[in-house]
Amino acid sequence: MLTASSDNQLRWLSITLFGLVVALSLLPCLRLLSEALSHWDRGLDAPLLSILQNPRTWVALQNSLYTSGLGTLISVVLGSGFAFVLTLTNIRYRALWIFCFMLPMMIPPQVTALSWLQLFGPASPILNTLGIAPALGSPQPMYSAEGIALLLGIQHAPLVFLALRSQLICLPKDLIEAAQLSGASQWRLWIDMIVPLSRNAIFAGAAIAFVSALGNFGIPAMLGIPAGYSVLPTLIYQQMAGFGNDVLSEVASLSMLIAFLVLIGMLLQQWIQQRSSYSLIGHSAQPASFRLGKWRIPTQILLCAVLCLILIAPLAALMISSVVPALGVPLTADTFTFAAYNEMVNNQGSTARAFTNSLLLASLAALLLMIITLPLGYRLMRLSLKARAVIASLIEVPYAIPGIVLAIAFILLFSRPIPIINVTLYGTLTLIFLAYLSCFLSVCLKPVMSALSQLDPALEEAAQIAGATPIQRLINIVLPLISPAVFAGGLLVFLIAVNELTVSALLWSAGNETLGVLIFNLDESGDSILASAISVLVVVLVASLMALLSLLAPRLPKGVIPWHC
Amino acid sequence: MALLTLNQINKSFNGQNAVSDLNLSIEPGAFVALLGPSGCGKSTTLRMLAGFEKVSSGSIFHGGRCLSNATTHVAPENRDFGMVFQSYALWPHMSVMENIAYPLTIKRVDRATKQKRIQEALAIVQLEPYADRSPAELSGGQRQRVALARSLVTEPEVILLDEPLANLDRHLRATMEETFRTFHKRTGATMVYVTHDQSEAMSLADQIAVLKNGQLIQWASPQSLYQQPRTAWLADFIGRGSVIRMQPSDEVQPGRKVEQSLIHQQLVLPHTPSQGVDVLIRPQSVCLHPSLGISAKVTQCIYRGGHFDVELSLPSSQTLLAYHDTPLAVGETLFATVQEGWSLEPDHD
Amino acid sequence: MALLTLNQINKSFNGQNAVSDLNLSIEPGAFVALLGPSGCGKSTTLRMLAGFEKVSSGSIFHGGRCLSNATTHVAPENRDFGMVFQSYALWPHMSVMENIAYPLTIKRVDRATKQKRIQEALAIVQLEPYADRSPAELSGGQRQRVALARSLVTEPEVILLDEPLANLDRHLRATMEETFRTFHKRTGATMVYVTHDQSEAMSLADQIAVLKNGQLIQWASPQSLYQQPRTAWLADFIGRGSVIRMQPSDEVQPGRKVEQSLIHQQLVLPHTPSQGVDVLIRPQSVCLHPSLGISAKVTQCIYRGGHFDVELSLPSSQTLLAYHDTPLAVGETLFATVQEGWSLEPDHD
Amino acid sequence: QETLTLYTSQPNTDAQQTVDAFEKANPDIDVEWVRDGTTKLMTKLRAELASGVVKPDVLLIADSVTMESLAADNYLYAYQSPAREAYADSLYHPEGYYYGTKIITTGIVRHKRAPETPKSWADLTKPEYKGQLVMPSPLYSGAALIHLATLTDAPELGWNYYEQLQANGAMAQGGNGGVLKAVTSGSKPYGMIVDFLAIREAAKGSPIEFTFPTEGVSMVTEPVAIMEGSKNKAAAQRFVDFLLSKDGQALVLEQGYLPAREDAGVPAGFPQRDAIKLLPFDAAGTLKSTDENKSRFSDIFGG
Ligand SMILES: Nc1ncnc2c1ncn2[C@@H]1O[C@H](COP(=O)(O)OP(=O)(O)OP(=O)(O)O)[C@@H](O)[C@H]1O
Ligand SMILES: Nc1ncnc2c1ncn2[C@@H]1O[C@H](COP(=O)(O)OP(=O)(O)OP(=O)(O)O)[C@@H](O)[C@H]1O
Ligand SMILES: [Mg+2]
Ligand SMILES: [Mg+2]
Repeated sequence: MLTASSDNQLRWLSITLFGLVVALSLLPCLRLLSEALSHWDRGLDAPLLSILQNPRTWVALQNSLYTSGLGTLISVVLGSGFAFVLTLTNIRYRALWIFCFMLPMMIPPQVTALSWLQLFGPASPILNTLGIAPALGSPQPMYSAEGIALLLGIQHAPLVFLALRSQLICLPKDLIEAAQLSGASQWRLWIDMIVPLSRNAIFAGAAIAFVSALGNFGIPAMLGIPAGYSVLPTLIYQQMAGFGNDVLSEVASLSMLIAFLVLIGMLLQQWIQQRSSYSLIGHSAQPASFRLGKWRIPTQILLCAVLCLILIAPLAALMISSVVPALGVPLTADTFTFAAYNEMVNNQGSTARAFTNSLLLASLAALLLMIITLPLGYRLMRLSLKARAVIASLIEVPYAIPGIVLAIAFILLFSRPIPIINVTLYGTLTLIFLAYLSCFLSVCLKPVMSALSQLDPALEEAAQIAGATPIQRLINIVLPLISPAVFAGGLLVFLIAVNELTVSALLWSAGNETLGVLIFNLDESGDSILASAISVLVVVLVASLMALLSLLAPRLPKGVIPWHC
Repeated sequence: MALLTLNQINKSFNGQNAVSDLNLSIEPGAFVALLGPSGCGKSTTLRMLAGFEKVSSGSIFHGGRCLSNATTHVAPENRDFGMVFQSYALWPHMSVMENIAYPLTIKRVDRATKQKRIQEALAIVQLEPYADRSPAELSGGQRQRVALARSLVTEPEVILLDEPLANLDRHLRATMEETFRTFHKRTGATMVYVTHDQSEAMSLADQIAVLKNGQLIQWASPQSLYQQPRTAWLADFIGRGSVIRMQPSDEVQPGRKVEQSLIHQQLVLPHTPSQGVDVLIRPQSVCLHPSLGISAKVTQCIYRGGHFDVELSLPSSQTLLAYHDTPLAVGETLFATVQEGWSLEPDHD
Repeated sequence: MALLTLNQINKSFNGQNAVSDLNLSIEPGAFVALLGPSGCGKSTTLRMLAGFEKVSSGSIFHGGRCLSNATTHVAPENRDFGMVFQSYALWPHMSVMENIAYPLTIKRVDRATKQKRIQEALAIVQLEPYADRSPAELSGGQRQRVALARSLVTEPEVILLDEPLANLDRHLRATMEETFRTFHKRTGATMVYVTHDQSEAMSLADQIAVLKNGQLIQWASPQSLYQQPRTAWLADFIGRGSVIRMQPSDEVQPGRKVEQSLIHQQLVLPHTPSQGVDVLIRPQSVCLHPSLGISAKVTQCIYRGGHFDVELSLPSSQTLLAYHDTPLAVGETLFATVQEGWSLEPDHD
Repeated sequence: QETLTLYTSQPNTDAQQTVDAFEKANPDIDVEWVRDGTTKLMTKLRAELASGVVKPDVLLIADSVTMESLAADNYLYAYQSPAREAYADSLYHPEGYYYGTKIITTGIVRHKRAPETPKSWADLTKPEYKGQLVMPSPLYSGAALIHLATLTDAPELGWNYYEQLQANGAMAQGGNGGVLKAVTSGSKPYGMIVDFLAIREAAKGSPIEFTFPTEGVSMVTEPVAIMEGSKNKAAAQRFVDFLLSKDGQALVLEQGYLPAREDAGVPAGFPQRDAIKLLPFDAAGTLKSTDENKSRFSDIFGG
């Protein structure tokens, strides 16, 4: 009797979850695949083949791999550096640092790029005052593959940071102590113990960063087009900008190429990770912590400098450009105006709608994904290594392919009423919501999986022997232990989704605009000042929401709110 | 209350056998110890009983119910057993009290009973003042006691204990042993107790299974294990003593008691038979005397808290272990009588 | 090689004292045991020695070098100590071999020596076949042995061992104890050994510090600890025995040996003084005799692998513990002589 | 109440004004509109068409080449609007598939602090402009592609002109918005850009200046068209008629664009109509040479 019900619970859970994964991840991918494979009858002229024959595809592929690879490296260095310092050391104002490090994700990368171009360009106010500004029109080092990689790296560093942090806060102290006693210097401790012990999380973070970089359009569009440097997402956009009628199949084919890359990359990652997987034993020990000693001040200065570059400078640029009357007008006491804010607030309709829509979509997606990924990750961990690797990689694909292509897949799938239930989702917020779920599932799942893989199985076994059913164990034991990872996943989703542009751009319709779409449309139609004003409002709003979350912290397990320590 | 049987159990990890051809039949309400050296497969056996490891072959029955075999596997949560883990496996996110309360919560025990049971369990392991601490703030032994309390609190039908007292001092250990005894008497639960400590096994269990390299060496009561061990290795593992080599005869054969006179006959001979039967002599059957018995030379004398271990060299150049209350000078010659011996099977491995 | 001194050490966690006013002075090359019940502060003391916990007050010196006091704190990696952790603290991402090799790698020991040392260490703990396993694939005792090998492999000047043998069987334990002894002899390292097991402490250590509730109860050699314990609690903790109450007199005073005649005088009296001095009588000083001594009634007789524990009730209604080789019937009356006793201080707590 | 669905690439505020004005004039019709860049809008539309759904009734998008491609695939409905009399032949499709509603030209913008004042396209190849020019990339922007096709078809410019631009360090940005930012912020002092963006921003006080080059300018006409699959053709026709009407064109003028209707006057900041020389343009031909133009451009500029 008991057996049956608990087995049923399991079966029910598995079937629902895998059904969901299929619906969310596999369906759009399959639809794109069928689109890519269309027109086979045309032989060598078939879209997929003509794409594969085009040398520009391969150049873009190479470029994509280079920029994403380098970008990932930068993200890992930056993100893990911050995670290590902010989680494991006795640095002061830790909460503030963490809080600030989350925010660069909220600033559109184009803004960061532009602010840097201005900061180090001919018109730079700072460099001009110092008299070392480059001549008008002199070449900009940012317009290059490395420039793209740098920006990608910065943009995605918080992904690595959050994925890693949730792991580091349960790093058992005694393992570190044992190494200290062996005489390992601080440096060796990092290299030999902390990095390998948090390797799963670093891999997970690197994987999200890589996949994000691979699918990113905004940064290569900003910095790559002027340099004549194309990557797969910009190539896809090129394809769309034509007037041809094979657009969809070509775009789908290119996306399948990205999907293919991701699958290979993820399988590789899983393979490396599984060959050396281990779980921690015990967990009862205190978490580790280091003293910085005389390095405290220099470290703080370094952090401050980095934050200035990636947060303060772009944010300042954004603020300045939101309070001038027109582009290019220098900010003085005379020119200062709140007109843009006025306009946005008075033009309430779409602004308020966009805010509500985006906040609603982002928080619901984050919440639902947090709820889904826990049992999903838990079930995945129980599959055979191979099955797990394949499923986990498939989940990755929707996030990796550029959002606009995912949106195409959703249009193709949902523009007609859904058979049987006869409901049209197209043109509703629900469809954008579904697309978000599909897109961000992997973002949320990664940290959860890495946390699960390090859990001591005995902790769950102890609950099992107490008679707890899988669901009870999941809620009472597994969830509290990995809640920092779950919440980190949710937070990542929220931060990415609240500004999300490309998916919603194609799926929106009147009344369903999102913040990303609103800002982009304003920007594109030349109303950059209004766009800046909204961007500033978004940053302020999200920051205050995050601050509000701190109020919840005392009721949540330790480590759940990253900036509350 | 039902019989717990293990039939021809095998378990291998990556092709290496951890448990081989194990047969045990544990009476309902029995107190059974699994004893053996480190790495012999005790924990693995226990984990198969609990259901955390599947059997590679063989089957486990509880009464008429098949718990595990090649095709069936009842999940641990459906076996209704209790267990203490060797690594404690305390939930770090719960306080001591919550750790202990969890199994009761799962069983939906009502509030009042729950409170009562928790208090009792805390009292048993003497951790009342620590109820609100988190496991990370406890000493090693305190953690072990929490794990113990957690396993007893629901009073399951079968309790599996994996070295539950390894980190406790002799005193607390005695108290806990007493707790186990009374608990066992009161609830009539079947208890399977893994330990590496023969004296613990001896004083607690009705029946002891001694394992070595995954194989069952002997399955017997404590007294017969001590007095009539099957092999020399077992004799040595279970208690102290010396083994002498004797000429086989009708009376000197594996599995037989050997009389004083026969032993003395052998020991006064100036040489040891190169082949023969091994006979175990426990130090308690060796009496030292200033003038009576076989002459023996003291080769070592070590203080062991309360008595001295005396190693004696005999005319046959065999050695004997004896106990003595006062120190003896190394090199001193005195006389020994051996009251009885036990002939052993040869070891196979 | 230098003296290790702890001066007035205090350590509190969240306001609760784990160690109070501890003074110890450990000779270079000594083998010292910290003994005490669970939660008494042994691990905490060891961790302060290693440098993982700061002292709340007091100071620790190694030779002339101050390791810890209110202002200074030498980091653990600069103390050059070895340690076995109670939780083993094996690095899960390294194989057994790599775990053991790591301290050597850090010390930049050359390749050949390193290989040799690792092989030696593996041999000492009898884990050669397991060199390439990961810690998760080992049994509890095997993990403990890896931790042990790792701490010994660099031959540091001071080795701290936190219950290093708790999960090993008696046999392996004896082997390991022997290993400690030879290692200690060979390297002359100072060894500080935490254990809850008095017989382990007794047989290994030159000096034993007994702790209780964070306080030092006695600091003495094993023999004098057994024979001349300071308090009744300690007497009980260290070994078995009975405590009888005697009328104080010039000869019966805390810290003095009590003669047979005095004890017999007291024990034949029909009543016990309500106030008086507690006198410890170890079971070894009690001899049972069919006709000689104080008449006594057997109230309990338990088999303890090799001998029987006999509890005797005396005319003064006090009880005595004795050992006997053969079982005695409960209720039987016989005679006992007590060879000597030791008067104890009253316990304060 | 009828509903009409409009897909448009007009800027947000303009789209809103257009819809408001139409609804005011036709209270019985409710307009639902979707705005996005032409590229995304077309992608969306293509995806919808591929799954057999026709969402919009009316399209109002930047260029006629796109319309031409839709017409070729039979997605457009031919409607002979009575208002076409007032328009030049080149501004609408002879069979009535689409009608241009305004004229958006691409010219030259300069930062006011820039040392030179370019008068013609040819000026931009001079050494003084080395590394100083920014332009939208035809690989990513439909309007820029038309601009490319127009200039390369002009006998005095041709492909040779683009090669010279490349040699002179001209930089291609993603779109017109990017060009505007680059020039206003001073990171590149000169740019190729659509007229209204620059003229409007300059009117707000931005330190920039727009020039119609002497050789002539390329143009897009922001045509309006009715979808073949539209379920509400009557309302759609009323929408087209409204845009082409005097009132509709007055609104265009008010928004700061050059209306397509010749009798409608010019907005502030623009020179007189006859002072603007339009280069000849063939939508159908451009459609055919699209791929060739793109790959030739990317051979020259990379990407
Ligand atoms: N991190 C901590 N926070 C709070 N209390 C602690 C902490 N660590 C230890 N204690 C407490 O300090 C006391 C001494 O602990 P310690 O670990 O030294 O005991 P121990 O003698 O090693 O015991 P055992 O034999 O059980 O390991 C215990 O009561 C324990 O609960
Ligand atoms: N997960 C595993 N993978 C591979 N081998 C394992 C695994 N678990 C245990 N073993 C091996 O199986 C054998 C038996 O292990 P088990 O844990 O049952 O020993 P044990 O009798 O409990 O020993 P101890 O007293 O040291 O805890 C050991 O040699 C061990 O190395
Ligand atoms: Mg074990
Ligand atoms: Mg301890």
